[in-house]
Amino acid sequence: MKMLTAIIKPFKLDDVRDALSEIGISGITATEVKGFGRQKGHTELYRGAEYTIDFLPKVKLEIAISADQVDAVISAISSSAKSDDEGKIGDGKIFVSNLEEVVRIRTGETGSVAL
Amino acid sequence: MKMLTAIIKPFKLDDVRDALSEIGISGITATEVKGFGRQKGHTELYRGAEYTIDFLPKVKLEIAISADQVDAVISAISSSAKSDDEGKIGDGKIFVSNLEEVVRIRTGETGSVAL
Amino acid sequence: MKMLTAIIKPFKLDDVRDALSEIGISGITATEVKGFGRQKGHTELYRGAEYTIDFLPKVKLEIAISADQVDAVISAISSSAKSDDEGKIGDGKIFVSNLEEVVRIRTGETGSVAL
Amino acid sequence: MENTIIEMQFAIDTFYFLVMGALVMWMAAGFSMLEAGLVRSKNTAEILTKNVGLFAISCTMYMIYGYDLMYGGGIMLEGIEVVAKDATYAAPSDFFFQVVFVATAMSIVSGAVAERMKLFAFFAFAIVFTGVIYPMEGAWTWNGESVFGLFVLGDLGFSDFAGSGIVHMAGAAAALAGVLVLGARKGKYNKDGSSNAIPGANMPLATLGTFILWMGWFGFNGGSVLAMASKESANAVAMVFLNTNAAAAGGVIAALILVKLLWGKADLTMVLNGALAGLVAITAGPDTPTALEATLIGAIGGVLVVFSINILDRVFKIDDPVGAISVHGVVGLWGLLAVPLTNPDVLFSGQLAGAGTIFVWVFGTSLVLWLALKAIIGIRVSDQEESEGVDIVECGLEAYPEFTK
Amino acid sequence: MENTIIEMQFAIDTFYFLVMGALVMWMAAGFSMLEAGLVRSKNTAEILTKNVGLFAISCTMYMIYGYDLMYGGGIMLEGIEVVAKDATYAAPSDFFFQVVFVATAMSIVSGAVAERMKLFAFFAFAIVFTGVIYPMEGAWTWNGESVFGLFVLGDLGFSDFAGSGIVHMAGAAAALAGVLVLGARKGKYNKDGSSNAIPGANMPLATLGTFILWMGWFGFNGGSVLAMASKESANAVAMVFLNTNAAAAGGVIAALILVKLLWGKADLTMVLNGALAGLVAITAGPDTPTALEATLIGAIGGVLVVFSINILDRVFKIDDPVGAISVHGVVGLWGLLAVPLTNPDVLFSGQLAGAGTIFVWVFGTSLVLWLALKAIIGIRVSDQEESEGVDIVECGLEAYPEFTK
Amino acid sequence: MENTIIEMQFAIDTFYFLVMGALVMWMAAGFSMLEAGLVRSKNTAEILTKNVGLFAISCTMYMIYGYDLMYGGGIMLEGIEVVAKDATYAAPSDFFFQVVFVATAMSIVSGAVAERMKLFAFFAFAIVFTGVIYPMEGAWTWNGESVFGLFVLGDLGFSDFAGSGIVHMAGAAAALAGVLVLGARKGKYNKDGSSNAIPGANMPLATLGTFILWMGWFGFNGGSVLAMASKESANAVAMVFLNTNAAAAGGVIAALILVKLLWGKADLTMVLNGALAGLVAITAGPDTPTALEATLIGAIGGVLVVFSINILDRVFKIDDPVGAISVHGVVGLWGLLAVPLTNPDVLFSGQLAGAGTIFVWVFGTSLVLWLALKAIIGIRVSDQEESEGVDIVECGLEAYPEFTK
Ligand SMILES: Nc1ncnc2c1ncn2[C@@H]1O[C@H](COP(=O)(O)OP(=O)(O)O)[C@@H](O)[C@H]1O
Ligand SMILES: Nc1ncnc2c1ncn2[C@@H]1O[C@H](COP(=O)(O)OP(=O)(O)O)[C@@H](O)[C@H]1O
Ligand SMILES: Nc1ncnc2c1ncn2[C@@H]1O[C@H](COP(=O)(O)OP(=O)(O)O)[C@@H](O)[C@H]1O
Repeated sequence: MKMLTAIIKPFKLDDVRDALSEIGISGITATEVKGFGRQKGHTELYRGAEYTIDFLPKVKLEIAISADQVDAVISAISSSAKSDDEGKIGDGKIFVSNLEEVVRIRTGETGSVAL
Repeated sequence: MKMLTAIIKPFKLDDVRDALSEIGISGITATEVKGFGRQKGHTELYRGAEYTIDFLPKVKLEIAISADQVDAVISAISSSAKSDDEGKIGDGKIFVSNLEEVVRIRTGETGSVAL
Repeated sequence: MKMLTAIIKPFKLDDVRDALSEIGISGITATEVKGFGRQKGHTELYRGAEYTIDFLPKVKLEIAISADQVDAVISAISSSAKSDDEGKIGDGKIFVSNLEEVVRIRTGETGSVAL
Repeated sequence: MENTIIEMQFAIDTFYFLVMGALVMWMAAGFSMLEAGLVRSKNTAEILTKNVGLFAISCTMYMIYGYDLMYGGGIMLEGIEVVAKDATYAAPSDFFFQVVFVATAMSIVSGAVAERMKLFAFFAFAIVFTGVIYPMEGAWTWNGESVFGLFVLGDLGFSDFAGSGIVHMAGAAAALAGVLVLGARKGKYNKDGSSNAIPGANMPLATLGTFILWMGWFGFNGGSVLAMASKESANAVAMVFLNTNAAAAGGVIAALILVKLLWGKADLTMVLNGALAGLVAITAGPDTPTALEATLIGAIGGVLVVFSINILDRVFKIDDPVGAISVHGVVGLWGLLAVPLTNPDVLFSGQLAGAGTIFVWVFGTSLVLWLALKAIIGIRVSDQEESEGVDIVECGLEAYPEFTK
Repeated sequence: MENTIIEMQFAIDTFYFLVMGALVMWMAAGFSMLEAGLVRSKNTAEILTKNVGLFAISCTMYMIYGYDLMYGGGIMLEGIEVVAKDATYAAPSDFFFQVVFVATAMSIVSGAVAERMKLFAFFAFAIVFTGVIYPMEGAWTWNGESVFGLFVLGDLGFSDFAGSGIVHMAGAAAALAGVLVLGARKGKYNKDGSSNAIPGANMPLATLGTFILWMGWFGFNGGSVLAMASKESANAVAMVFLNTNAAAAGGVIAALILVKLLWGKADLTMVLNGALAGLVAITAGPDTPTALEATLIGAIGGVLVVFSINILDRVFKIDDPVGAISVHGVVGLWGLLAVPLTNPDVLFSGQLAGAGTIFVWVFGTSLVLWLALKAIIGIRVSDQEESEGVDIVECGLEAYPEFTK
Repeated sequence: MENTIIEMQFAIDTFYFLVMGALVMWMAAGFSMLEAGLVRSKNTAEILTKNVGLFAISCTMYMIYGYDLMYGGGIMLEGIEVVAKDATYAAPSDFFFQVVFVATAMSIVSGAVAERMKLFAFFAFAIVFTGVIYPMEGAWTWNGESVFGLFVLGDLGFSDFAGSGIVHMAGAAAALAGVLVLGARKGKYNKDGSSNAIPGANMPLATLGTFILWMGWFGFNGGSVLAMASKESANAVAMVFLNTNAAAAGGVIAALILVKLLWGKADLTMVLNGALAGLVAITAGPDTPTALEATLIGAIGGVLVVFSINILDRVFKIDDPVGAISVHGVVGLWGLLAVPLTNPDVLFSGQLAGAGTIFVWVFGTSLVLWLALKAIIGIRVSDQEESEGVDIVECGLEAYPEFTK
């Protein structure tokens, strides 16, 4: 099993969720995060003092899947999370790591069936 | 070492923390997250328009432990995070992944001793 | 590639970000979390009732890097996140785990070049 | 010309009554904000709805029936002119001023039963409380009617200037009955009987609510002089304003010092309760004390409220999320008992008789009503609804939908 | 001595006018809080800036030009004494009272165009609206001037006591024109035409705003009696206070029952709109109904607003984030039409003529103005700015910078 | 009958005084909300506690000693009737009106020292400031006493109608002394001397606070006419209301345009400061300007405040989290100096003498007092407490305990 972690723009959340639902993904955990990256932060003002906001609002999605779903999920996220056809800086990243075990608390089931 | 990530219902946090304390776990990092899963979201109203909330409030716990603690921790979480004896949909999941190294910032200690 | 997860004190965020920038790290995802650990929580009052806050505010940083950067990043975080020269309890931890793949959503690039 | 003068007196008194009434109406916002600040965010939308709704219900029920029951004038105010025919103010201004008092009494209840009661059960209670329970005891006190033909409170030396007992303790008595029938919030008490703190979500709102109440109280007490257009009444109103403010200040300072001594910290929630306690304490007699006496009466209120909240919470296991029973009930009683200290026309025995009458009537009828509601429609949400917060089940929306919970 | 009496009448009326004006000014805070509560947090700082700015612009433009256009008295109030020379109150108090009405009308617009309009385009609109568009129709109605020499509304049996039409429906007409030119918010409507709910971020603020407006409305309607210092006027003001409150209560109760029946939940946002609808409904004639009639007029307003918001949103696809067009426009019209029911001096035909005149004038000129602004400077932020929230692009800061979004 | 008339004048003036005083009391809520919005959430509960506490302390200290020092009448108001024996209003109403001014002056200090001062050190300062420092300069100015037997300010052509100098600049002078002794917040200035922005947590609260202050200011300035019951005074009060509002509007517009020109964005925090600056600027002489002049006086205040905040922050490294020293001090001085422009009875030299006297006295005594407090009990929390927020160490609770920080 794999754990995919995707960082996306907040207003893309609904689109990505729909895209994932379509390919049959039924579990997602979302977190509000702040991202620092190539996307330049914007300048804010406060009582006449300008300052730069480096950490921009992002949403992090964690999705546990079986290994054979990885490609499908990556492509679903990639296409639905892009700001436009070319993509914009800051559209985000997907991280893939190994997941050794899953347990469904309610039933005690483990492994893929618990996803 | 292993990293356990548990998604639980928010009002179970105190129970789970107590259960973990009892088996000697002394470090937890908790995050407020929103979960999408089998548990059906509820309908909300806003100025007469109904809409469905898919993402429900959950708490994510990250717990770094040594490999031999995994079973004990899983069973402590499982029993304390259940809504009732049979468990209810949405009670959550536990994910286990491998943890290669830990560093305690204060001392520079690494490995199990740093947990 | 590796994923480093650092738990630090919130008011150290700017220092750590600066230290990371200096060694050329250009991507960080930050989350506001609550930490439970050796650092004793404080007592709060509410309408005359005292109670203990166990979960203290922390910031979690997730930093995806190539394997050869691990030592440099750990030492940059370690030195910048310490409360003072000796360090204080609660200064935090760094967790290292393996990262199998990265995708940049905008371009579809994968691997180190996508970091 | 004499007529013009009389008309002007009439105009001044009416104007004064309306301004004071508008200030008391403003207290509805104060209770809303105070309570919305002291509950958890998952129960905030519901308590806001409850406060807006109870105000509307109070105004309507008192218009339909309550005012007639208390002062006469006919159902739906059809004969309202009769009530105030010799008054120095316009009849509608009297109703306007009186009606906001009913809503105040009702607001006291809403905080105590917060976070677990069914919204419409509460509204059902409000209909009866504002239409009958409050007007009955109001008739015995402010309208001087005999209590079921048994005795007349005024004759016993009872006096409650602006309602420490008639409004505040009455509200607290209804709240106490409700809390006893309803039980504590889930998670409030541990198996060993110890009590958990359940912090409110938003201290700026609670503070704003307190300031609104403080301001509105000038209308509450100041308007209760019932006249302005003479030197005597102007002096009285001015003294009432001064003393109302002084008592609130005394309550704050006493609570502040006490919590600092007891716990080493300036617990804001107790300081706010101190201000309200000072205000409740002076309400029964804001006209007779000197400024210093008013400060002390308020300060004793501030001390009482700190102990009362703790004792009710820990010893009696009465779960009152906002401390309403202590602030309005315990301190309301203190307010009544303090009157004879500065007002020689009032008797301790009379105050005790009045307090007893009000409490027995309001607590008794409320208890019956709560029990009836419990039997018929149920007054408490389910355990799961309580865990998830009453906002979603009762109002279908969240107070802060964007914030993570 | 007679002179002293006249001076005192003058003092009473002036004092009354100023207090009522201060209450209406307070409504600016009410609109700000209401709107700040009903938008998403990323658009909150901008709507606050907009509300503070529009109030300042209204006061300044009406001082420079609008008051003269509506009532005479000269540009920059240089001859203001002339206007009120026979009045029983100080001339500046009349201006002070009138100016806060202009700001109210303008506040109605700001909510409807929230979350997507350019801030300075809005301010440009405000300059013309408060300097010309509103004063023109104000002159035809409250100042009795003929409409372009064609007819005099008063002669047709038109009456709008405190401005259900002149202020509220006028604001809504300008808002409607703005929304039509501006279009819906991104993400409001799906491709299939269905509508999405976009919940506001902060219900306690919205509730506070509603209570502030409720309180301020006593000044709005109560002050519109324009006199206090006689028995007759004191009685009138008192009745207006009573009825204003009763109508708001009626609106709350009707909306509460209706949403409970329709959706099984007490949707707080609709309950708040019910209160405002009750207030708007009674504004055209708060002096003639009985308390019961006022409650019913308000209740019908409360019912109307629930349906109107849904129909505008879903059927007509008019995206009005705070429901201003329904609350102030649809219910404003109802308020006008309800007057003849209790006031025999007013004709339905006159009300329709007045409503038509106001609507055609305000909607027409506003439409032209919005279109002109769109052509010249643009009125809508870019898509990306809208996604990120207008706070950052327009104000350069965030309303809650510490909270995660 | 003549007696009745005199009584009615007395009633009108008293009523007016009380209403104005209630509005000024309301400013305490305004300062609380403004400051609570402009600090970080971890310091919010403390600033709320500070504001409630300082209000209570001001009321109590001024009652015990301050009023006597300023106007006579005896300790604890025991001879208060004497002070107002020839007045046209009730003696307690005079105290009530005066006391809320003291609290206003003290509120100004609390914002400037926010986020780092020990709560009880602040309260200790408040006791002396409200009991002695303010009453002394108040006696020299509004009570016409000679300054240590040296000169009488009134004789020099000094005039400060409602307290641009006596209240606002005095508060700012005490604040400045406090900030100098206390130092900047941790993290405010970098090693290279550059300054960091530290955004406040809650813009809706800050905006609400500004609107509350705006409303309360009608009482502040309007009440300072000190009489209402004649044509002349009614006209004066009306003009004061009009000009107070106009100046605030001018301050908003000037700040809005200026920040848009300077930074291209409508920085809400500066717009709010513009409103307050307009209000402070007009306070020294709201009775003599025309509406246009008042707008301009306010507008210049709005411009001054934008520059002043920047210069104090970046050039002088004075860390004032809410901008109180600029808003109340710099603009307060401007307000004093603007009086001779429209009031021929007032001399520039007199205004300078008055400003100098107030500043030297208040700044000097405050500096000594802050230094003494620093030496005796310490005035600053520890570094770690500051990092974690003063709420937990001082109040033991959090303002928004549920939100992630
Ligand atoms: N190396 C990294 N480690 C962790 N998170 C990263 C890393 N690089 C980027 N991110 C996250 O991804 C987001 C988008 O990255 P950014 O570099 O701005 O643009 P792009 O997605 O186009 O590469 C960042 O805001 C951050 O949250
Ligand atoms: N595949 C998954 N990946 C990530 N998180 C998941 C996944 N499945 C479930 N979750 C998380 O676990 C929570 C509970 O899951 P759910 O399917 O609702 O019920 P159950 O725990 O009974 O299986 C979800 O709200 C979500 O946060
Ligand atoms: N085993 C663990 N698993 C997950 N998070 C941990 C663990 N131990 C500590 N933490 C996190 O690190 C933070 C600091 O740890 P703590 O034990 O308080 O002090 P120290 O960093 O000095 O060891 C905690 O607040 C918690 O967020």
